[in-house]
Amino acid sequence: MNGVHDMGGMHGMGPVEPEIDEPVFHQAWEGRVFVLTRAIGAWRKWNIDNGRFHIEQIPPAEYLRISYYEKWFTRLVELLIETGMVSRDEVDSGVPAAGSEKLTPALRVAGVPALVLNRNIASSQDPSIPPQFAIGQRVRARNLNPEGHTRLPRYARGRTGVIHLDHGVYDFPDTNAHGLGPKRQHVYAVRFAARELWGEQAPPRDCVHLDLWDDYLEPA
Amino acid sequence: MNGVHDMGGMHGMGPVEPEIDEPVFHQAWEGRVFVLTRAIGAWRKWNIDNGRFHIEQIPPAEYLRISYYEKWFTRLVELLIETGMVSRDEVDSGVPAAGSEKLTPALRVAGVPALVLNRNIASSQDPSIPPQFAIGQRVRARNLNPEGHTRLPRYARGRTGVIHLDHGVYDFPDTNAHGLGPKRQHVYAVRFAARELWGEQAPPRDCVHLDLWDDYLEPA
Amino acid sequence: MGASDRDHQHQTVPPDISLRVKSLESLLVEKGLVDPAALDALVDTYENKVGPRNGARIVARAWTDAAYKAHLLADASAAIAELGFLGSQGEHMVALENTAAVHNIVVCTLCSCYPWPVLGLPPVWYKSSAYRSRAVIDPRGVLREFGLDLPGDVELRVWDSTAELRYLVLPERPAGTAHMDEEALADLVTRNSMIGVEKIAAPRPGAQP
Amino acid sequence: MGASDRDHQHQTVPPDISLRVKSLESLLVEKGLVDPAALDALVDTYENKVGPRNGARIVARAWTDAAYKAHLLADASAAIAELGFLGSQGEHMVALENTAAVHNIVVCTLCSCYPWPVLGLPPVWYKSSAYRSRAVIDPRGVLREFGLDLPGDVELRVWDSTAELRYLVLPERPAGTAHMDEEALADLVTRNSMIGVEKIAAPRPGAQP
Repeated sequence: MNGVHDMGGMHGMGPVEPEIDEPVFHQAWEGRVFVLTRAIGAWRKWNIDNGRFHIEQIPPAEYLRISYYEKWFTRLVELLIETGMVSRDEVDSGVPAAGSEKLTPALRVAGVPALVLNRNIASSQDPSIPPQFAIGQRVRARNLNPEGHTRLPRYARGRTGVIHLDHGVYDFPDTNAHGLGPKRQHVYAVRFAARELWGEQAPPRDCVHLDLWDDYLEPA
Repeated sequence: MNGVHDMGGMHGMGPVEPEIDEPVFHQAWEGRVFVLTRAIGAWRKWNIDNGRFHIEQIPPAEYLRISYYEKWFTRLVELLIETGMVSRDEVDSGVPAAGSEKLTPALRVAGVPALVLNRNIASSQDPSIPPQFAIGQRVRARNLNPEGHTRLPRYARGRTGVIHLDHGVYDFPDTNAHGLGPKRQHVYAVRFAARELWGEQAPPRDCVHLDLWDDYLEPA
Repeated sequence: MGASDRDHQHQTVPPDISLRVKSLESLLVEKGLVDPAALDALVDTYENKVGPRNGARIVARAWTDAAYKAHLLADASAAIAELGFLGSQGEHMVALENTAAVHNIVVCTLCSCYPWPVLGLPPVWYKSSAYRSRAVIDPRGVLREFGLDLPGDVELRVWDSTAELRYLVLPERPAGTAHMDEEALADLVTRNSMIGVEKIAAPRPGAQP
Repeated sequence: MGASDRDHQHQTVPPDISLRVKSLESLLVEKGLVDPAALDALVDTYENKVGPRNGARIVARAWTDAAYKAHLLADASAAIAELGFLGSQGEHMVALENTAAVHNIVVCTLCSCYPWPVLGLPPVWYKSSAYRSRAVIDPRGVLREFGLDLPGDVELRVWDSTAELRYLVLPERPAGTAHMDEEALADLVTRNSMIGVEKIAAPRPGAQP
């Protein structure tokens, strides 16, 4: 979706303000939201693309106003309800519905190191899925404007670049986010000249790389 | 600037919600903000492009949150201060600084009909400023990304269309907003196929027209 | 819907905006920058004198006078000036004719440009992020929300008011109005039809014109 | 600056967010969906065990071991796995070498993807709208705000993490460090240098390594 999350190239967002000696979490609730999301993730009721799409659906004014972990909290609640793990009444009351079964957590302490070290994202060089493009080939990012999830930013659409790296085969977000299957395909680092993206005022030798799937590209 | 005001083509903004029997102003202060802006405008301390740029500079989260006339109020205060007509201290206190001269309003009741009927925006068919493009010519909207004011929306940049109407000669917003002169030039209604703008999922015969200045266009 | 929409639009107004505006007006009056009587006259003008009835008169004239219609479509500014409806934010006009085969709809994606002298000040929905964002990428979806399900074979033309031209849609004259005079026809013309988000319904048989 | 930035980021948190999170955690524990001990262990892991010291060890190794550096640049995932630092949100890694002629900088414009196992969780500025919006269109302006005024003849390469690859910048080894061992070098390596928004300063003469 062409949401406000797709903000690459926007002006008006103000200066970048680094914080000295920043803690991992500024308040305890931020850490709890993060680890609740990870621990519930161990139930494998959704994938990373579902999760990202839920963040993107936060209304734009809200998206820009609230903090990162507030977005995570909003997403966690919505996904818990959507997958039927809890009901909205339970969220509102904070207690399980009468008569609900007590489950056994998917993640125990012993499982924490494996969760942290887990390589959940599958990649492969599966020879049965050949690349559609070759390193060095000129490609154009397609002008796609889906209402659903996509990882093709607006600022690259219609722009021409060069295949720089072939990263192998990955799930395709645009289908994977919506229960339409992983549709695995190659992902490439595509190099775009800054001037191709932003016009003549950009420095002549600078460039931006995006990681783009086969279905986002066409020969140029 | 690539601000959040440039929202053509965004998703996620929700349904359009018409109001039955809507009043011109929902609250009295909205009307006062509107007419204060018009009456102060009679001093001719800024032009329409300055004014629009001030609205665009409202921070994005704020821009999306506040109402139309709240934006007008923010702009009015900023422009009054920027042009030296009032000081921030005067705005905060609501009273003129000690010893300040009392002026004679630029707009009196007798001038109201003329203000409403005024054709403030100059246009002409000035033969000394020839059009750069002809009706029926294929053109591409340039990929410009200025940090200043522009009236070339992001969704049209790099897209190819056809000159549909020549509207004559108008001030150029990108310079006019910043005290760089009117740089008068032709404005055209340029017709873009919906598919050119949004891709193959758009209806095949639909189109979008934008009014674009010579400097926004190049031959295609 | 009206009240809830208004609440929605205004729920985040800081409690003091009304006081802040009053304070600023008082300051500007004290400094001699504005004349309160002129402010009152301006409010009265835009609340009571300028509005979609002006546009409706143009439309009704075009429906009943073929020469005027031709003039309006060829040179809208001149044709509208004839009726005295040119003015601020409607200096340079273009008229767009809706027919059974072609439907025009007007938006301003970058702010909320609108032809004030012929339609008055824009409604909240026209200024909303929803309309501004969607009218160019999903105009048929927007029209459905206004109750207009445009057939696929109708060509839809969107006009994004990015410059100082202002657009007036000349809606289709509804069936069953052959007997009506210009004034009665003007009463049928809705604001939304002149933006292009509605068609004008045929008058109900037996209803007052 | 730190405090004001934090205030700025958090001033709009509803007063009850902390309570709402507590209430949700309590519900999920009661339903047997999460184990509070596992939650505590996860917090401890990300607060104390996973962080930029991991990335710094990779960088120091590459600075002191030419074969490792070649491996890192050719197959970062394998080279990082050797040190035990692959994991969730750092499954597939790419290393980018900064030199006097080429400077790399990493962003995720669409959300805030970040290589957790090697750098820990991202700082607020990395997740900010300002960084995400500007790093691709105005990277040199962003770098200036970090105190790095990149000469015009240096080629700047931005990497927008739009997929499941995660990027680690291998910063330039500063001058005056020839005498230092791998561990002392690791202490010089800053998080920001591994994102590409800073260079690593040469150690002050006489300072503790």
